[in-house]
Amino acid sequence: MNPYNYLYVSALLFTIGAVGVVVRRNAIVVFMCVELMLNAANLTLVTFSRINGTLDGQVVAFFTMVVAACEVVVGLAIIVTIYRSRRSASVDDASLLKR
Amino acid sequence: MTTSTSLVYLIALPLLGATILLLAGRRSDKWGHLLATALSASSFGVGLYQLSQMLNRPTEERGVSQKLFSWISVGSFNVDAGLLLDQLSICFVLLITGVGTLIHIYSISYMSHDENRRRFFAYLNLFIAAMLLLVLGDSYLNLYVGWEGVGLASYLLIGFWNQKPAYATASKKAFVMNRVGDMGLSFAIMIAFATLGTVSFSGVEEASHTASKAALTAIGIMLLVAATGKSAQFPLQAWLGDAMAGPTPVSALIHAATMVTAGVYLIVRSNFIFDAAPTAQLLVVIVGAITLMFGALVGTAKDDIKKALAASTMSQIGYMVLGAGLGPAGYAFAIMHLLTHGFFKAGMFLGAGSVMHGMNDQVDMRRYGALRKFMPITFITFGLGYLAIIGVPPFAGFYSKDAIIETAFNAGGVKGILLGGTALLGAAITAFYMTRVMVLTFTSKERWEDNQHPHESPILMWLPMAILAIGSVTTGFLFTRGHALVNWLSPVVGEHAESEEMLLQPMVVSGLALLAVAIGVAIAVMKYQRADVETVAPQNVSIFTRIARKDLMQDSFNEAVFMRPGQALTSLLVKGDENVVDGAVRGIGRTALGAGASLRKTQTGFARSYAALILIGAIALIAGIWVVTQ
Amino acid sequence: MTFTAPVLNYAQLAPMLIVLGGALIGVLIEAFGPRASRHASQLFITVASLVAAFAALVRVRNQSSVDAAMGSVGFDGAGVLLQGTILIIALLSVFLIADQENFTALAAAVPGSSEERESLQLDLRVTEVYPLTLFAVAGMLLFPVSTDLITLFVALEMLSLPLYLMAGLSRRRRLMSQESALKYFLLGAFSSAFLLFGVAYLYGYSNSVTFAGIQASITGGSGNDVFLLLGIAFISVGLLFKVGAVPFHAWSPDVYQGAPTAITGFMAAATKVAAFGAILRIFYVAFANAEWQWKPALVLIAIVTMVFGSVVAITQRDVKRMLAYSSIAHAGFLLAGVIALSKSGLDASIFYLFAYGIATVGAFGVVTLVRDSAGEVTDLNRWSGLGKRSPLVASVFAFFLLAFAGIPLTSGFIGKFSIFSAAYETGSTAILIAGVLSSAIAAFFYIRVIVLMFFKDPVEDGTSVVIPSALTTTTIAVTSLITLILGIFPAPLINFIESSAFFIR
Amino acid sequence: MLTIQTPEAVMFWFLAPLAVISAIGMLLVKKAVHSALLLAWVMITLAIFYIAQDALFLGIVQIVVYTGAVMMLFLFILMLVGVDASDSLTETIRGLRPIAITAALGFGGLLVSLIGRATLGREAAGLVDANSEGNVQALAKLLFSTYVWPFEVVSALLITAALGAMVLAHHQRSVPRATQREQAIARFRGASLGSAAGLPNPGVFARHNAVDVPALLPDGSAAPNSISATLKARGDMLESTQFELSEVDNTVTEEK
Amino acid sequence: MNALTSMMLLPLLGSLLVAVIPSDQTLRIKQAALGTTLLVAISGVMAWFKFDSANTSFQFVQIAQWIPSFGINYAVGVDGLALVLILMSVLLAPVVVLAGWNESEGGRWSAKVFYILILVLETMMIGVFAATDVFLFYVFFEAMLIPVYFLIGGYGSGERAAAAVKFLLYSLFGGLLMLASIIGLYVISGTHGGHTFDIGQLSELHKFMSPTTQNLLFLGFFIAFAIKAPVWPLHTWLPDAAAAATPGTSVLLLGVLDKVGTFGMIRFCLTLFPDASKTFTPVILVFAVISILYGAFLAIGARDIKRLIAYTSISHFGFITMGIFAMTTQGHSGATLYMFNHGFSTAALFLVAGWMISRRGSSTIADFGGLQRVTPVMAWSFFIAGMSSLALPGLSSFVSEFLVLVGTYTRYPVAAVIATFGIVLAALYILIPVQKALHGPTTPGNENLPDLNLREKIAIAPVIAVIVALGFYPAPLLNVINPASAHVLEVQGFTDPVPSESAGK
Repeated sequence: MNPYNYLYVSALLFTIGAVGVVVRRNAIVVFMCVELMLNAANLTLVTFSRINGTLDGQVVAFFTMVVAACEVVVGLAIIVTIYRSRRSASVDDASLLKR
Repeated sequence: MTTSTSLVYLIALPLLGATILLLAGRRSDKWGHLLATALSASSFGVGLYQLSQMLNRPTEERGVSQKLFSWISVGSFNVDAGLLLDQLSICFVLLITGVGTLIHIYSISYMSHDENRRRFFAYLNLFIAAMLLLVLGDSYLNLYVGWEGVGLASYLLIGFWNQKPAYATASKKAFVMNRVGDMGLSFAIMIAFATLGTVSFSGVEEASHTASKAALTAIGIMLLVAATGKSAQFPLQAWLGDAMAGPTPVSALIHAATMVTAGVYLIVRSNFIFDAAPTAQLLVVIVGAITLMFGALVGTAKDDIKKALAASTMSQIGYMVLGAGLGPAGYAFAIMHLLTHGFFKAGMFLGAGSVMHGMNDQVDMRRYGALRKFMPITFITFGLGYLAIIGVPPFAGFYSKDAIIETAFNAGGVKGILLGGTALLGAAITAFYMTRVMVLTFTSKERWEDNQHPHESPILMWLPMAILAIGSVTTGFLFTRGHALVNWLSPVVGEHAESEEMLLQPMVVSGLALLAVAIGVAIAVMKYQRADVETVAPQNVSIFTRIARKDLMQDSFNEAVFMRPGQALTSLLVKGDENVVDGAVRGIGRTALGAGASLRKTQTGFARSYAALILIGAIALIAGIWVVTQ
Repeated sequence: MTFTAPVLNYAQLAPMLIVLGGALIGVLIEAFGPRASRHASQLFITVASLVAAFAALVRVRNQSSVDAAMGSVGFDGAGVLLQGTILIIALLSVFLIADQENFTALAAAVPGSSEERESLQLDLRVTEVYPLTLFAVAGMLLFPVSTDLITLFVALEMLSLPLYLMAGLSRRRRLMSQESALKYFLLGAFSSAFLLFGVAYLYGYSNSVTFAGIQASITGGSGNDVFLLLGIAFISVGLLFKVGAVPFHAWSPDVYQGAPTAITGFMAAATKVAAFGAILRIFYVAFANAEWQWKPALVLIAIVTMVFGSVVAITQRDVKRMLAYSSIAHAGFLLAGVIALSKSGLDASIFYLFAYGIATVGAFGVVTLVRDSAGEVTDLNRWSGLGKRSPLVASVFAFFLLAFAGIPLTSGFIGKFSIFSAAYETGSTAILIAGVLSSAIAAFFYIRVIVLMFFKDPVEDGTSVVIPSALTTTTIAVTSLITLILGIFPAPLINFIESSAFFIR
Repeated sequence: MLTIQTPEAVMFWFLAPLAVISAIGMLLVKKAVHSALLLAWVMITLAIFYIAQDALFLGIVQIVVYTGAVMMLFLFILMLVGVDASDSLTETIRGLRPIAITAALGFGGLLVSLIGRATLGREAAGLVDANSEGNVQALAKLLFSTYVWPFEVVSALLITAALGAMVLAHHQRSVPRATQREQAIARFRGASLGSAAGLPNPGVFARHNAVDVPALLPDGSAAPNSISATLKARGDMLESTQFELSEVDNTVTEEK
Repeated sequence: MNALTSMMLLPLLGSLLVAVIPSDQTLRIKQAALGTTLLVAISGVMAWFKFDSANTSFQFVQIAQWIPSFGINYAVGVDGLALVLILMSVLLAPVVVLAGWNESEGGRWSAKVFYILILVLETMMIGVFAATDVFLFYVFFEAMLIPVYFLIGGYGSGERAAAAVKFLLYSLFGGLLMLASIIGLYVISGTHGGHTFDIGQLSELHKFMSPTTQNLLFLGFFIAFAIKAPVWPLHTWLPDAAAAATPGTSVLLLGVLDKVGTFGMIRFCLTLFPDASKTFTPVILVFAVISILYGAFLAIGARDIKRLIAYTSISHFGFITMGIFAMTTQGHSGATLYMFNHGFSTAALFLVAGWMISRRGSSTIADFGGLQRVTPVMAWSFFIAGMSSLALPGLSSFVSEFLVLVGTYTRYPVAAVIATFGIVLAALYILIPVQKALHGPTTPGNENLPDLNLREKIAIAPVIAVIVALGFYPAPLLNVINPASAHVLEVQGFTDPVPSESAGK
């Protein structure tokens, strides 16, 4: 088996995540889709790390996890704030700003 | 060529008068007319002085020039402000200043009741200056300055009583039609510069010996166009009748004696061009012939005394142009007719002015009649002029007109017969309509309105008339003694070659002319002296009369061919500018706004569609990669 | 197993460390400081750390090294200039931020609730914005000097997270403000996922995460370019998102409008400098040799961005949205500097960034002054007749607009000239023409605002120009002065940039 | 030289489709909680992949930090905003659904096709050498030497996150908390002594014991302040008159 | 100090002086403005006398580094062409101030602002003609739009705001195209001997350009100038602007600003791109001829007196453009002289029209009637100005118009012939308003209009004096212009066509 297969999986997961951001309305699910994209990127990194025989990719993936964790904190805080103001977590409802 | 330092005074004096009077304004009301008359007279004096100087010199040194300063000098285009006084111009100088001064004198009295008399005199002085510049300029461009200057003065004087809208329109019409002619002069100068490299008379003359016929023909035709504008020749004749809106002295001076003859001057001055360009010359005679008939026909139908005289002027200038178009044989006769015409026509106009003065400014001849008794001096002076114009010997017109008719017959071949016949027929019609004027005004029954109390004019008015009448009696005789004028002018216009083969003997021509005159006079006398004349022009007249009354439809023609389409074009362009040109610009603005408004809709406010946009962007990028890595 | 201790050049890292230190002190003040004096002390700490960071930067301005932090940070002339620009802009923005009228009293309180009313009455303040600002500044300082992809990614997040938060802290129209925070955050996270994906591919392609390593692989690599191009493409998505290039721009109008104006100004100016700094470095250092692959796409994006920003701005009715679209258009102009890929392109970009950043802060500073009883008035219709109400403020704003439009005798003109000539110099005729045309379109809406302010009569609807605080005055005065001086005597700055701007490889 | 052993291949072909299907499922299920659980499953799968690819440390961290902590945080918040809330999957933005499907196919297709086309020009190396001292040790070495600066900087990121969460979530007290003494005084100084002994619970003395039904006071009148303020704000309070006792015997009978 | 620099500084100092006078002392402000412009006029005349007309190189040269890294200098100097136009500008300025003594009072802002704008504009007017550095020229070219914009929009009448915007957008659009060309030049200069904007060095550059490049760069410049000079069909801003602006502003706008367009055609289009100029000459001549006739027809159809004058100017600018592209010494000198003369005759027309309008309260020609009897001096002034406009021999415009026609005829007879029809139309468009407004019966509403007062007489007298004097004696100007235009053509490699039939050749 070729390690590239992991890359295909990762590409598919990334695609699914990206499309999820577009199709789902619940802000939390949207955000989860972003997490899926980050994870897909991480899988690519780990796979390349294996292909290249260096650990830098894993380091990047590690940083990604840390950064993602921070992002989750901030993001969820924002989502909760919005939810408290609007009693809704739908990203479509937040569309006062337009045109 | 002899140089002189005093030529400029000829122009400067009247110009000074005009400047002082216009700048001083109402302050000069009291003495303005006197100053203007004095300056005009002194200019005449300078002219006489120049004449005497000229006579003292041998024939070939009679021309005098004065270079004032370099006027325009760009590259090879060098035009000096220079003056040239030769045998041709001195005739004009004396005519302009002499007749001009007389008319100044006449106007002192004629305009005495007008509160703007000072302004009138300023304009008169301005005219004299411009006209002198026209005839004294030593190049076509200098001539052009005077040419337009007289146009301006004419405009101002025709519109002197511009509070009447019709008069204001008449002045505008005169100016604009003159400009059409001026355009011809512009073209002529441009062609001359482009082909001959110079615009001075002497330079063009020198170059004309070697230049191609085509170039000279082009210049000649353009000069003819210029002449038709200024001299009211066909087809630019329409303004002259309306120009009678000006005060009568103006009509006498500008629209009879001097300005309108500028075209003849131009053609004669450019003799070297026309002599070398037969086509242009042929056109000149055709224009002259048409105009002389045109004016004559119009003259028969006019009831307004001034308009009748104006039509006559047009016709007489037609004679001159015809003469000038006949080449060296005719130049001198054209000038001679010009000079004699200057006397008798000016005298007649002043006479008409005198009649109007006495008849409470009535101009309709159908309201005159039997004035002979009340205005004897006017009658006599007018009558002498009348005899001169119809060509009764020994009055001046006989000599000059007869010479032209004779030369026309001698032009050779069919051309000669046609031209001579036309001139002869013109003479008959002239006799008819001039007799009609004479009869309606002075000899027929009274047809006055109640408030008219005819009386003779004061001396300041009749004196100039008398002097001019003397001129119209004697000049013809004087000019032809020993071919005086012909010989005088020959250094400028070329030797007058007696044609070897004459179609008709001079005596025969004179006889025919006299016969024609007699027929014309007889018809007019029968028609107007014997019969009662209605005080209102009858309407049930033939179509020809109606057309003649309408100046042979000249205005209708201009209106239909130039004015209406011009107005339509103007309003079309105005709308087009608003909607098409500016509309296009605004359209671009609107397009940008529209694009902004529609692109703005991509900003839906939904975060998900923004994400979709980013995704699409990314897809586009990797699609590009997909393509380039194929 | 051997371990060599890392060596950090603290002098060169000092500006960032000082700012981070200031931020940490700020956090401590939040935790322990007395509430009454928090605002003053926070402001003091913030300003002091920014000034100190600038001083530290000046001290090392002539140094350059690839090894400032074990290959993660490249310290060079361009970096110094960009960091200096960011610090100056940050300092000027902090003066605007210090006007707490902009911020909510209590972010946790539900809009319209009694808790919000109480907190307003008590005059509570979200003094956390100061440390947040400093964190963002630290991220921005790091962003353009990052020389490896990890640091780049971390710096990106570091500058973004505080901005996400601060966007939601507006005092008025809080629903909009929170919405802008949500949008900014979601889309920002989305785009940084792309960036990370790009990092992954670049790592795969080059077996290195440093710019130098990538550059070496491009010249010496033996495989095909697919992973490289995927990497460049996805990284570009992340970076272009930050600068607001079309089609990754959609967040910016909404966020600019919703965020507190002072933050918008800071974000618009400083983020643009930082992000363009990073773009310049990565494209000039890492991707330069793959020029022929990425240039056409970037040219297209630049043109579309210029034209789109200008065209859409015409129809805007809100001053902040209009400035947002204007900043999109300017992003297009700035991309011309990236495309130029030359020394003069770099110089021009840096000058443009400085000039544009300064003018932007000033313009948003003016926007904060126009208010009614319910807070800032950003509806352009209500700005009509501003020239009558307050000629000075209107004139200053008009001056900034003219600078944006690139009228001579303003900094914007010199910037526009230098950046377009740099682009044309390297053969981008299309950029030049598109730039000129979109500048013409852009002039349309800048002038529209000027017309509105000066040639329309004021509407009596309570809109007024408040007397600015001393700090706001300072910002507006300094920014307009710099904009003018750079328009008339740009030579010193240009010379300085020219002599010192370079990217160490 | 990297060779992939059959067990790994088997594992891959078993787990990878599952992961992809779960991910797709994440988009298709209505309830957010289900999405979260499916995502957790994908993450666990990835953790297994990491471990299979010699990234032991990351695999563990993935499970412990990502799946364990981060996903739990998600679930927490989901609970907070209403765990029952389910998304309607009908698309409300016109034209977005086809765009999304096209995008999915286009993006995925292009990406897969491009990866298929990609070559690196070098053999896959495997991590045997790099991990020779142990994966964790090798990572640590990199992290604390080469990548020490980003590592340090990430700390700032963490502080930012904490600070941010605090800014948005922390309710600053607008008035100092009343001491017990102050509370007692306030209670007794109040308008009625009814609340002196604390507020009644909802449903007390009523014929209904739901939380949204006000309590009845001893005199039979309703006590709206027995309902939670949140419910009141939502308007979820039931009218209590229907539960009032129509006949209340107010006469006090003395029991002797 | 350098004559030109000091001439440019004087109005700037004057504007500072005006700025410090309190706003309510209107009279002081006006006096200061008048004094300044008079001083500038005097120094202009002094420069005129110091100028050595035999020397075809630039004189009063001053060069100082401005932005050395772009090769931009503050470089000023004049040849005959520029000197004539500067002289015209500085002579017109005091006339405008004096004539429009009360113009500032109907404005949106105070008189102070009005005169500051006027004085700043004067500086730029001098600068734009004096600049020998293309960049410096561009700076003045664009920057001078701003004061004019505010002068129209702030002090005009009617649709002033819209007209001002139209003016500005049109001009900015052209300016941006020119900027593109300037950038092109700059870049090309960089590859051939180093970046420079010096007009002398740039004029050598065309040798290195491909025809396409040269054509495109030429078009950039030409379109900008064609908008400025209004050449059909880029003229539609002018009537609106002229109708909305105050008479004084219109004088500066049509008399001076628009000349920048025709000046630029000679100074830049011809000098920098001789080959492209030749290529485009036929097209440009067609546009010029259309302008002549089109402007005249629209003038005939105009109902508003200010629009009428504007349209006549379009016609006149057609003549100027035609003269320039005739490529003969007569055409060039004529065109240059035409610029000067048009400045004065249009000034006279606009100023008198302005007085008529302010007295009558209407700018519709039909509202006037019989003014010659009521206000003879005013009517005469208008009449003389009109006569000059229709190029009556003896007045200044004749010389120039005729030179243009003659010069064009020698090379392009067809264009000249068609253009000559313009002189008939000119008679119509001048005499129609003269007849309607000055002649005819005095219509109601005009009976009691006051004639010109002493101030107005003093203002108009020198203008009319110049018109008359130059008509009779244009040599002082031609002597200065001729060497300059001969030099331009010589550089171009043009020699005047030899008369085709000249004797002895």
